[in-house]
Amino acid sequence: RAAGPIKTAAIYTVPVEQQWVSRIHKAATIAKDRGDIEYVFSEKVSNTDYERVMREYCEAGHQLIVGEAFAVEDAARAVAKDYPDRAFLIGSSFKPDAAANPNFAVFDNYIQDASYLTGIIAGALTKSGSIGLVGGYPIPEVNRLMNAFMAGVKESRADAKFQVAFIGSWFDPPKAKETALAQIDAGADLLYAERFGVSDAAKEKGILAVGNVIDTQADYPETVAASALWHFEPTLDAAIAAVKAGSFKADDYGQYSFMKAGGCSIAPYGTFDAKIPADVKAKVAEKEAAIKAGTFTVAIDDNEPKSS
Amino acid sequence: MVGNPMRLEPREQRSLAVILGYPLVALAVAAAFCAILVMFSGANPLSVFGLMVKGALGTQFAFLETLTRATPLIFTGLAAAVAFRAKLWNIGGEAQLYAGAVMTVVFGTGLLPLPWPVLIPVLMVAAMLGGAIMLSIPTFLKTRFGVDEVVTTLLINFIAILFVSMLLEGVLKDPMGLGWPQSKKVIADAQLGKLVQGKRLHFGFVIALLAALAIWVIDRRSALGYEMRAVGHNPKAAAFAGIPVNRVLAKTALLSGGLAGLAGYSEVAGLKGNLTLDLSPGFGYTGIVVAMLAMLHPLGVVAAAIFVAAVFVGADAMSRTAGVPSYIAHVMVAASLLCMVTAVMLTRYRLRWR
Amino acid sequence: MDAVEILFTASLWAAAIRIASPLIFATLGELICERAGVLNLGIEGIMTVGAFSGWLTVYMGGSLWLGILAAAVAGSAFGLLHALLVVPLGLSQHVTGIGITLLASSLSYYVYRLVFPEVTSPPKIEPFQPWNVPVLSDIPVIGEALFRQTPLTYLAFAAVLLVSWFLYRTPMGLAVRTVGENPSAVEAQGIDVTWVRIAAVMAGSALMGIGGSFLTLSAFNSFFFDMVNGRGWICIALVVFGSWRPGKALLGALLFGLFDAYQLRLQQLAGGYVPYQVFLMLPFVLSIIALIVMSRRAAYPRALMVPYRKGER
Amino acid sequence: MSRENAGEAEIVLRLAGITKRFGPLVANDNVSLTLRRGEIVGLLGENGAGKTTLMNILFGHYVADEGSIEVDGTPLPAGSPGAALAAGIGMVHQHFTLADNLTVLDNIILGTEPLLRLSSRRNAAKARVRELAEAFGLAVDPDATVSALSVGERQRVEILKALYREARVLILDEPTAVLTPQESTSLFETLKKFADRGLSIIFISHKLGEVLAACHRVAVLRGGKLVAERPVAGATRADLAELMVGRTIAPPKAEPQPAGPAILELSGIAARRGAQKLESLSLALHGGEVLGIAGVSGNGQSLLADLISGLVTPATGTMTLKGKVLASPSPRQMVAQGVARIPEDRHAEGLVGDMSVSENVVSEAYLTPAFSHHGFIDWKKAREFALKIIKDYDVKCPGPEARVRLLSGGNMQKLILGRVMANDPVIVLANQPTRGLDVGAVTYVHEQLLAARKRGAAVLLISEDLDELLSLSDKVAVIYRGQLSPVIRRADVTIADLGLRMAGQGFEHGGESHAA
Ligand SMILES: Nc1ncnc2c1ncn2[C@@H]1O[C@H](COP(=O)(O)OP(=O)(O)OP(=O)(O)O)[C@@H](O)[C@H]1O
Ligand SMILES: Nc1ncnc2c1ncn2[C@@H]1O[C@H](COP(=O)(O)OP(=O)(O)OP(=O)(O)O)[C@@H](O)[C@H]1O
Ligand SMILES: [Mg+2]
Ligand SMILES: [Mg+2]
Repeated sequence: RAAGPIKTAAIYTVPVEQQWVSRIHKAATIAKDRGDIEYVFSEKVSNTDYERVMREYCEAGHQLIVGEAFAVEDAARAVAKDYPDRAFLIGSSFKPDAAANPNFAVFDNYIQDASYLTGIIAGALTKSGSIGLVGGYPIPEVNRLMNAFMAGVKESRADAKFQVAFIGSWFDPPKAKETALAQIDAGADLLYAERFGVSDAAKEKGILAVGNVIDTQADYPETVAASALWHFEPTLDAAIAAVKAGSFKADDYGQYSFMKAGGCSIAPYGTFDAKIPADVKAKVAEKEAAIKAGTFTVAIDDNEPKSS
Repeated sequence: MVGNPMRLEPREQRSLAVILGYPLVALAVAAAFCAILVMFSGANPLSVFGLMVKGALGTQFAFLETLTRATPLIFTGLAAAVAFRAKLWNIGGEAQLYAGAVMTVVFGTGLLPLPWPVLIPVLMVAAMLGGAIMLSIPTFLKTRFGVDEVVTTLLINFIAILFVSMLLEGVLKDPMGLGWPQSKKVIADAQLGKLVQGKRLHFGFVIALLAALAIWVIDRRSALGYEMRAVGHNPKAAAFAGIPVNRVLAKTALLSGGLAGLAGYSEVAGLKGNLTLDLSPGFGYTGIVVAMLAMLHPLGVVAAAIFVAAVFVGADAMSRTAGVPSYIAHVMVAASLLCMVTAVMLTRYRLRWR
Repeated sequence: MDAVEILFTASLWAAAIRIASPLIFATLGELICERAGVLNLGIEGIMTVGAFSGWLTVYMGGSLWLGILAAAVAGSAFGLLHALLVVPLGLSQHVTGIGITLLASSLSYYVYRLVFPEVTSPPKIEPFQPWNVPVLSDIPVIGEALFRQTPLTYLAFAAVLLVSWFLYRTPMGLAVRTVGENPSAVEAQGIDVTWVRIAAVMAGSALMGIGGSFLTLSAFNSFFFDMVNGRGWICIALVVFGSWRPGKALLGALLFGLFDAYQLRLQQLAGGYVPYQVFLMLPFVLSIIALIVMSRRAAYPRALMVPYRKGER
Repeated sequence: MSRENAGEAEIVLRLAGITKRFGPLVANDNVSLTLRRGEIVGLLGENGAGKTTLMNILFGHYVADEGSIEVDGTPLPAGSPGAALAAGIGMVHQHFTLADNLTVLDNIILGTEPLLRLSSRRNAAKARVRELAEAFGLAVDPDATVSALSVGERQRVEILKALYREARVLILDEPTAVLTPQESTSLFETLKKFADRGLSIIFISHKLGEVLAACHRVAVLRGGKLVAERPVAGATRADLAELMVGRTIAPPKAEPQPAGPAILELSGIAARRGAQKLESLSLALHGGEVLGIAGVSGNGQSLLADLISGLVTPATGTMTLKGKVLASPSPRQMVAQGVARIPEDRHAEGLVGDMSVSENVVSEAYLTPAFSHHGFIDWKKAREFALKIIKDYDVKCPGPEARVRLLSGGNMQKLILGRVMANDPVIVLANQPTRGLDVGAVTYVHEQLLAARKRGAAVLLISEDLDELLSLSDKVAVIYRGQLSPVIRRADVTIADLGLRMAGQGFEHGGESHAA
């Protein structure tokens, strides 16, 4: 029912460089360039201000509100209730509630499939069998991927040991780097780079790293062996189509992040194409096919991972 | 060596023109500064001022949002004002706020199944106690060992937030929160009602106003207020006159920490419902600024808090309407703050050149 | 490896020194300001501005050393603002400092976003690389810990010597020390209190700027929001810990770096049974304990935070 | 240079038509003054007459609203201490301008070298400081930290600062207010040496005896105006006092009266605080009697005063007040028991400068039913009380709301007197009660102490001013290194004997006096 580009506003609690948000921002920018949406955003909005900003955008006439309601779930749903003719596509760990909020759909970065595959590669590439993981905070969005990654590692290296550390900040690359260096000291020869800074430590010490959410191999051609990528485009495009069709409802868009929906993928091997053994690549391809075919499911485990 | 060509002279009397004029000039200077910045982003700098006023006060929604954001600042501003009166340099409002919030969720999420007329006062006292204990530690270290409280309160802010993080991933974690580091919601009886149906402004604002009034009375009329001022101005003379300096500092800490703790209570019970790690975007620090802007006057704190909140809310809304990076809001807050404290000073002193 | 063995690894000490380096610069900067009687709570923002301007200069094609210079200049510009407000105008040092922190950091973010409106991953520069001091870097353990650092770390150590020399050996240093003890004594000797304080705050803030730039030019290679992450506040504590002396402040910074490097390693050992927050708290808790231990001997600059208005008693 | 021909020496300094206003107040009103080579001029005036202001203008701390200054015939730029120093003017301020945590040498060489030099020439400077100290008898260790020095030594450092810069005009603002008699004597010897070598000196003091002894000429300020200038020769104290105040002042006399019962008894007291200590000290204060404690400062007087003020609890020994033993005395308790306490330092301990007169007068009594109910203070009553004190004690101030900081020293002291005398105290503890006060104010304080004595109160007077001590006391004791001499009746005291005792003769450890 909407003619022309959909007025879309996104509200992020972190700057758009942050990995997670950068994927949403990228998808939105693409949709904007395509002419599907008009796109504005506010970044680094504190949770205290989140509801106000949502309402300001609604008042300003935006039809599609994209955001993340992780710590402001109730408030976000309350806003949706007050603006029943707008579409809300909100990052959330909870499920949609069609009865209460028919216009409130949720998504999340369910890219455990890809993480699992990178784990398989990591397990094959580690020599010491000791792998370091550095995260910001142990929240479900982080834990889920770490756990899938660790499960993948076990697939190819059953005796692997993990060192898990959280630095208590999203934005302290020097600290993430120091933490990674400490893990290398303790024997890690492969790092799972949830934060910026980890790959730098790996590069400096000449060991390997596995990326997460975004692809940074171009910056670390000798270091980043594989990455699990999140693609927000399927999620956003589905929402745009629904809004255009006037059929937007309280769906769970989380499925659009799954591998079979094209919401995640393992990054091209690039510089590591030759370095990863063929049998490993074959195994990854096989699992990938199984995941896409629905014959294999990667478990979703949101619990805080522990060192072993 | 060149001499300093500028002198300040106290004004004997202050005309209304001076009292109103300087702050207005200050605001204009801050707005002009931000207009220049806005120009670089390609937006129309002249629209800035109007958009800001509209964003902060222009609609009922905007005005109520401003008051909502001012509420915690009144508490933390009062906390700083009370402490600074006694020259207890409490920079730890942030930690005390979180301590109050922790107490609120410890007792308010079902542990005490009391009806609201009982539960709310109990939670307020608990929150005050939390904040008070938080400030009592550095105060004790100051009076007992002479450890500088600026530094300890500052450091405790970090410890407190990490401690809260630990609680939120441990005992206080909401089992229904799907793993997110957040507490359970406080029960309905613990929640503060909204002042306006469907808006965010809550009864915490009224409590804040009452608190300001109470502090004003304490400051002006009570023996404790007198003691705190005397200790702040000259602890040696106070001790000589028989005022128990350390005990007064301890009481000051209880009061100041308690007020900051109330900020935590009011944010949880009035606004957020539960405790998360980002409950406060620096309310503790901003409270210091609010207090100084108010020249430590309890009623002035209310005005200063609303002013600071209005600048932020207005500038933030302006950034969206004008399409400039939202960081301009904090720039505007900082610029108007610095201009405003200068203006307030100039209403009391005259600049003389020679 | 157990908790004790870690203490004897060269990499622990190397990390401690790395972590300490930005703190050394900024602590020295705060120390100079406080020695002149001015508390500079703007430190957190000034470090941010230093981190940003230094990095931006290099990103725009400047050399790394030009980046350092830019960080110093930007830092001292905000120092000048702070000084103008608190010295001749005598405004509250707390408020102005917090205001400066807010202004400097939000202005950095604003400019960053103006310059990089459309980035999805942070732009990078080529940062300082470790420079192995010939011969010395080959000494076992010590060589690896001390002499395989980036040039900025060596500069940090040199800065300690320079600041000590400045404070204790030069006439201007004497004026700075005196102005923080008793401004009337400075005025009575024919030196203008205002200028000495302004100069000291500018110089100190330049060092803070350099400290910030360490984060983007040496410790890392891109600029992040909030990346200073409380380091400035820690420096305020380190100044007190160091009893306002450069040598002891260096010791404090190294100790803090050691705590931090050590807790990072302990975190790996504890195997997730102890909450990670406990380790993150460790440096702060130990700082407070150290302050209690040191408290008896601390000799404050007597005129710290006391505004000086000529002709007023 | 001798007194007689000083009048013909060339003019070194000329102040012409100096006027300085602080708001409505005219602190200096068209003051003109000249100073010749080798001359010592005494500048006299009541508290607040404008002496310090005039000197601050001369030295460049303040800028005069009108008038000009010439040194050796060259105009001196206004408002620049640097220029004043360069022109050869040195100033020893009323409140010392030393940095306590730095060394003597640091304090002296500050500002004497170009600021941007890479290294300071400390060794040469140290040698020269030693040389100067030797030449003028100003012994002090250049490497000592100022905080470790006695008041007299600090004074020497201040003078050395001026000499190091080769000052030719030296201003001393109340240099003897805090000095012991011995230190004052040695200061005057030094000043004489200066004058003989051609330095010119302006000397400000409220102690008229000193002025008569040390100066060639006096200039008198009253209400900011220069009201008299005359040679000292032939003048008496009474003459000078009358010039200052504009009326004759009769020193109060103590009427003989019988001593009452003992009110406060200390027995076997030992206490310690920092470097100060008291050892097995016993004394009794009787009603209707003034007991004077003499002694070189730093021998335990302040500790004794703090003990009776309730600030210090004795380690051993007992304090018995009105027959009851005090277990752990506190200031509040002492006040409640009727002890009136006049502190040594009115600025630091006596009053809260930034609070109003009303607030200050109730600082000891704000919790009593007279001023408060249920933890709230009745400010109306406090104000009435303040007004009463202002009236009864003739305190010159704008009103009960005025900040105490704005009062002159004499008026501060009157305010304290009013506060502590309000409830007919049984004991009056007066610790250096007239330090820095002008003659009029000194007389007033003395009258009040004697009035208390007459009412039957016991007065403990601690003073370094032997004239004051001997004119007021009924009995005298000397304190030395924490020990108290036997109490002697005033009639049996000789000045010489007192001096010897103050130097330690007759005490257990004997030997030299130590002015710590
Ligand atoms: N900075 C100032 N601001 C306002 N008024 C001042 C200031 N300094 C001095 N005055 C006023 O000038 C008058 C003269 O003060 P001054 O210090 O010169 O007196 P004085 O003669 O030195 O007194 P004393 O004998 O007590 O030292 C005072 O009564 C006071 O009211
Ligand atoms: N900031 C000020 N504003 C107004 N008047 C002042 C100020 N500072 C000092 N004065 C005035 O200057 C005069 C001298 O001050 P000062 O402190 O020297 O007092 P004083 O009479 O010398 O007392 P004391 O002998 O105890 O030092 C006082 O009369 C006081 O009123
Ligand atoms: Mg004077
Ligand atoms: Mg005086």
